[in-house]
Amino acid sequence: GGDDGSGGGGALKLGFFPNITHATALVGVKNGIYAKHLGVKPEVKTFNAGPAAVESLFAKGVDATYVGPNPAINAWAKSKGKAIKIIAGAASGGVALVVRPGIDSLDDLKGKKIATPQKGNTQDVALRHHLKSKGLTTDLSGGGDVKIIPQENSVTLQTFASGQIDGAWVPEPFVSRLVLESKGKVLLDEKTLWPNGQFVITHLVVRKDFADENPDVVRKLLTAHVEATEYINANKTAAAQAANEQLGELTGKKLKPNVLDATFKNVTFTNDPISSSLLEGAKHAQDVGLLEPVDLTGIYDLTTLNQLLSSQGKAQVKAS
Amino acid sequence: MTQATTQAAQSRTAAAVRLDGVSKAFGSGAGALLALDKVSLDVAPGEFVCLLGASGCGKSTLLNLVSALDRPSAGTIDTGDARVALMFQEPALFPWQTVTGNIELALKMRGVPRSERRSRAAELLGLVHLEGFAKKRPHQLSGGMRQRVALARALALTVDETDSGRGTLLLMDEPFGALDAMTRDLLHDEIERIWRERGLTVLFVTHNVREAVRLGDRVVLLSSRPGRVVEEFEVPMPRPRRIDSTEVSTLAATITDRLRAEVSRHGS
Amino acid sequence: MTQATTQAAQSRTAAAVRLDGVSKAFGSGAGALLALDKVSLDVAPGEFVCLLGASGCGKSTLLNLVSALDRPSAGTIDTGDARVALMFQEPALFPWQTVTGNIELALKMRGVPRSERRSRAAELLGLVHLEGFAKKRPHQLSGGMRQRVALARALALTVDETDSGRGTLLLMDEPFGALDAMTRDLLHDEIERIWRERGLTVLFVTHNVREAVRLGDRVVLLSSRPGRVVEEFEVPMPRPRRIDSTEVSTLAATITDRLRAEVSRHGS
Amino acid sequence: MAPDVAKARPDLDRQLAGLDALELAGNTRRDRRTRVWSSTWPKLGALALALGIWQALVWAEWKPEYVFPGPGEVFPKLWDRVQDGSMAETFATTMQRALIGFAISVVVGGLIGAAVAQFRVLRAAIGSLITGLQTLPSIVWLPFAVLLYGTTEQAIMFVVVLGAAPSIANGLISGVDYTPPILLRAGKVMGLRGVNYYRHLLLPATLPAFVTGLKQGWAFAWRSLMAGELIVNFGRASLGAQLGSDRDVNDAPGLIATMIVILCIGVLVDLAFGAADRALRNRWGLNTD
Amino acid sequence: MAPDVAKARPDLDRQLAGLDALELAGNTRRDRRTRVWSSTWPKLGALALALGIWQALVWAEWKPEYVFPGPGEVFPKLWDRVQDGSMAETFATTMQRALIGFAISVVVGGLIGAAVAQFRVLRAAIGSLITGLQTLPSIVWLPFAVLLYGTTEQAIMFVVVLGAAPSIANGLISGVDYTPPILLRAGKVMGLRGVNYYRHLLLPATLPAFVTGLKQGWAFAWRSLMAGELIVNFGRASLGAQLGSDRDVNDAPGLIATMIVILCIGVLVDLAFGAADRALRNRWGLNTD
Ligand SMILES: Nc1ncnc2c1ncn2[C@@H]1O[C@H](COP(=O)(O)OP(=O)(O)OP(=O)(O)O)[C@@H](O)[C@H]1O
Ligand SMILES: Nc1ncnc2c1ncn2[C@@H]1O[C@H](COP(=O)(O)OP(=O)(O)OP(=O)(O)O)[C@@H](O)[C@H]1O
Ligand SMILES: [Mg+2]
Ligand SMILES: [Mg+2]
Repeated sequence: GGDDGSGGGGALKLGFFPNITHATALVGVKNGIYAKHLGVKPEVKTFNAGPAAVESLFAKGVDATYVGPNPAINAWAKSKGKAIKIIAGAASGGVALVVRPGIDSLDDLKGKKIATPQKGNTQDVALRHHLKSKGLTTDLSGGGDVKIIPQENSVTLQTFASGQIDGAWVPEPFVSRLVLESKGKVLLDEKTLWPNGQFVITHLVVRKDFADENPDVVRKLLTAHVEATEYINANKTAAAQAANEQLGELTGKKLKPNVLDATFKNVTFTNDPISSSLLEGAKHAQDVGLLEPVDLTGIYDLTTLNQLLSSQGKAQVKAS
Repeated sequence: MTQATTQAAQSRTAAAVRLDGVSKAFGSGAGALLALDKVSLDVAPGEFVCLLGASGCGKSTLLNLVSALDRPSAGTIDTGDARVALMFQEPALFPWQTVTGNIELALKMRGVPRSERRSRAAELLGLVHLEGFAKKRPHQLSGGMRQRVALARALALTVDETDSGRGTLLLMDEPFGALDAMTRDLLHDEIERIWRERGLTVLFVTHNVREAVRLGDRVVLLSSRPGRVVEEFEVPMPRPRRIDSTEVSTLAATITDRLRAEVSRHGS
Repeated sequence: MTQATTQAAQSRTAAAVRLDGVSKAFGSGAGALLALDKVSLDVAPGEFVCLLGASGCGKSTLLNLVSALDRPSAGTIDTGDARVALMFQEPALFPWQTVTGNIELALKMRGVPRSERRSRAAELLGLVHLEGFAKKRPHQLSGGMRQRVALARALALTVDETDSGRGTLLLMDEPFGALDAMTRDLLHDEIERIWRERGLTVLFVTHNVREAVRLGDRVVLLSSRPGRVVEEFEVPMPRPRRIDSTEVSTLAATITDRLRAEVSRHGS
Repeated sequence: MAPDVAKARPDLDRQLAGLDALELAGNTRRDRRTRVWSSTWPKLGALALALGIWQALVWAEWKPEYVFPGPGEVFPKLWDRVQDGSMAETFATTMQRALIGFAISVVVGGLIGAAVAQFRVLRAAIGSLITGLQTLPSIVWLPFAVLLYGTTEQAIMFVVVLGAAPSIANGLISGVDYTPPILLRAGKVMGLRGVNYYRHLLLPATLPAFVTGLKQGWAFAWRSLMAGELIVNFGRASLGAQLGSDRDVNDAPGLIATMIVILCIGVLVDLAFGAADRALRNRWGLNTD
Repeated sequence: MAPDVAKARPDLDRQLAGLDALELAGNTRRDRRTRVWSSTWPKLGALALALGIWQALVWAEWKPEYVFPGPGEVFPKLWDRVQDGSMAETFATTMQRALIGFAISVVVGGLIGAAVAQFRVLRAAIGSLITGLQTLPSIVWLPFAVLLYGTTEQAIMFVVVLGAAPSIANGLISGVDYTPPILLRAGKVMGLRGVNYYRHLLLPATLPAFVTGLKQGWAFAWRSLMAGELIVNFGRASLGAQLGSDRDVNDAPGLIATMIVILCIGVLVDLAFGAADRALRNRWGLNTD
């Protein structure tokens, strides 16, 4: 079983989540952008969480995948830099702290229960770090001033609706859904915590050995990626529709128009991996004791992307 | 026990068991098998009746019907308010219990207080010559020994410590089939003694005609498939009888001839 | 079948079964039970030997040892290259098979081709007077009928279609215990016929002394727990014998007396 | 002898005819109809009761409707999916996987069970490992499955077999352990060995326990399959994937609709096993009614 | 009669002493030691073999080390966790939940099983539903559990009981179904009814099948617990949560270390059930060796 992943001729195996923060992939697949540049349709695999995507990447089940910053850091750390490279950014923003009405400031959070998607993930770290910087204590087993409860986002929707939690630090589309469906309100948009309001939420990761053996495939993938990003930014409404169509195909359920609009408004699509936010985030994680020290030098390989961008006369991105 | 005897004597007017036109068919349609055909039989309280018949003629079926384990296809069976103690053709011991445990359970069900059970069970085991095997499990016994434990258990069920005053009906299905002649002769005496002491009504299935004559007040002959009552023999000899006495032999010979005729008529 | 007889005759010089100082103990330590104690016994090829002994004296244990189902605690058992057919004390029929299925399986194991099995099984069923019950399952039979099926199965195992020329040893554990006298008498004749025709060596356990004398070339008496060979009786009468003949009765009476002494000496 | 039986038949028939007149009249046909009915109405009753409670809870507004939708929302959803053909597709994919996976499990579990039951060394060595493996949840196996097979059909099969085979093996082992020794001895005396031994003795003797094992194995297989499809999701629409996406998008009516489908399949399969079981017990004479 | 036995004993002892000299010499003690050894060495052998294959695969660089780490990485990791006390904590939490959940399952499953086995209407109504429920993966139940209980211990218990109780009930039911009718008849004749019927007949008669059911129930309970802990993860460190977080950070050595712990618990529990089973079979005389 399994496939060795080499063999340049075969289709690229591309992973992503059926999720608006992965709209680049959704639109790219829907509109045939990848197929156009790769010459064949990519073999698409969807995941519902980063770890599964990384697992599959490790097992050569996919060659490249869109994931969040945290799984990328883990993949890098666990393979001691041998398994992956980040080759482009995809999306920024779209994370917020949503609370129930009546909670108007961070101080009101004392004694309240706040959900995050998963212990030690980007949002979990961000919440813990932010609370810590505001002098509120938390601990890893749900104690302290603010009780942090890691649970799946779909569970969060339920528990928020039935009043078992008081708020959640979550990514889109859950921010919009909590707001629109359960009358939550945004207490804090994570954007406001970052320089320029930019921080990475999705980027494109490729298997290192695949990239080494198939540089041209990676180049074609990146070409498609850049085009998709450009298309989204140029045609917001059409892109949102296309992404939603693809979601419908993959999950059997489209987002409601108002959720879709809100989500698209909150997320920025960019080729820039916003490396500073990744590195800063890792530092935060170490601060709150959720990550062992790790050297991230070399996690980015943006040369191909930058070549492409400059050949198209666009601004280059940098890996700091 | 004297009380039970009086009790039994009092109600001797009515039958302890009354079968009226009892039929039993197994299965239905083409595969049906008529095991018993319009059997009518009265057993008086305190009577000892032996059932004889060829293999497969419906003797066990009859006992199952009387003990209400099966329901007849037609006809009625009346056992009044009597308690029933049945000894199956197989030992049917509980494999998860020791020998004494099997017997003690029966005693418990007849209201014997816990403190007495152990000694009463030992007594019964002595009666069937199985002292020293109380702690064994059924699978550690020989075939004949298992049968004797089953006998002891059935006898335990004839005990009545609840003083209900209800009579007891003891049904036995070839209880001595797997025993040697000597052990069997000894057990004949014991069974007769217990029957008399406790005022039991006994329905006793056997293949041994001498045994039937040795024990019974009356011997009932069943025909082969389907079982019907073909003849009844009163046994007039006084008790205790000896199984190798001439009277027993003579009557046994008569019955055997009758039985032989019956069997050959049906081809078995 | 003539061939088998010749075969048996040829090897009559050596014993078909030779037990030499065979002991069997069950369990160990305080709970141990010595079932057989230094039993030595030779059975000649083609001989019909009956084993007598009180209930629990170790007869079934002996058959299990001879058929290699158990191993002796001490001593040796030699059955040469003979095939063994054993009829257990219980019927031990396969409940998932029909009556004919049980017998056909035995025939199959003895190399009878598929096409003949059905008719051979029907023949055997006829022999035990169970025509018409081929399609029933064991639980639909009476106790005696089950025993007869088990007998038919054991007889099926004495068939040898593979022409191996190996003798067959037929071990029977109280095969007629659950049968009425008439059926039993008929089956005695059949067993004797088959034994003779097929040149079988038979070891036959029974509680019925007359039966032993009716059938055996020799009657071996075992003592009670632990089993030991206490006496052997040659049966000189010519065959066929009648079970109610005076000669049979006389010898049976002698043996019974001897057995009675043995049983009373051991208290059961 | 056959003529004998034939001769006896009319006689018996006549006797039975008499009995029929007494009380067995028309029994067989009516019997069957009554039996079907008497096994159906309790099911219908239970169903009606469950639906009633469900609807009552919804009317009582026990939980907000978008977390706990009523039958009125769920069944139209289910009907939609049936109508647009998506149900047929997911059903087909999943059942195909389930059947193949279960078939493999039966073979693998059967062989392992037979080997472990036969060889004492094997039993001592890996007997307990079999149940041990079973206690590892599918989610743990998946990374390995993915490692071995990538995100492919085989990965799912791997998880399904790992879930189901141990139950099947255990069923067989406990069947062998609880076969009455006298039957094993009878087999030995008859000279049953090798294939004959399995075919004519061990398999039929252990069938009841084996069927119970199969039933449990099916439950494990089905659960593992759902988990596998939920996690290793690569494009093909399937019940597990449907479940996952219903859950991810918090489509409560959809989720319940999918659950109902899964439950129905579970119940139907159990009914099939139940029928097999009843047939077995009838043959063995274990039916006490 | 008792004196009789005492009298007979020395005689028997003497006879046995003779036999002892023949071949039973010192049998009992040596027997036990040999038995323990003969059930231990195959396990050790299997273990050594597994470790050997594992290490060989790692040395052969079958897969990159970060996906398939060797014993040399996994065991130190395990040891670290034992050392820093985190293992003890996760173990304690999980075992506590498992035992409570299993205990509840035994009671619930036992009662349901007894009721369904006894009452024909119930069996017709919900017999198949029991297995049906079992085929719904824990992951489906969790939303409901959360709905009912929030993210609490009870939610986890709910899932565990839903997983395990059906197996236990099914075990009991099949035990009742396969009890030899003659024993049931014997019980009837003895007048066993009510509590006595259960205590002296049905329970012991069904014990073998019940133990098998318990074993399967345990496997389900344990799997459901892992899934529950993995998903309803609220702070308390537990094996399931550990599994989840190992997986979340793609920590292969940690994952395998946790798997080994889970597997060991599974094996140990099975050994316990195995011992119970063997004791049972000894009593029933089903041990053929
Ligand atoms: N459960 C059953 N199903 C079908 N037929 C049965 C069943 N039980 C008994 N029979 C049939 O009923 C008839 C009578 O059986 P029964 O056991 O009463 O005979 P019996 O007189 O006790 O014989 P035996 O002396 O051999 O024990 C037999 O022909 C048997 O085949
Ligand atoms: N598996 C066993 N475990 C312990 N003891 C046993 C076992 N099998 C037989 N015995 C004992 O061995 C002795 C002889 O038993 P066996 O079955 O050989 O007697 P038998 O001569 O066939 O008696 P019966 O005529 O009653 O069938 C008995 O005392 C019995 O308790
Ligand atoms: Mg009978
Ligand atoms: Mg015996």
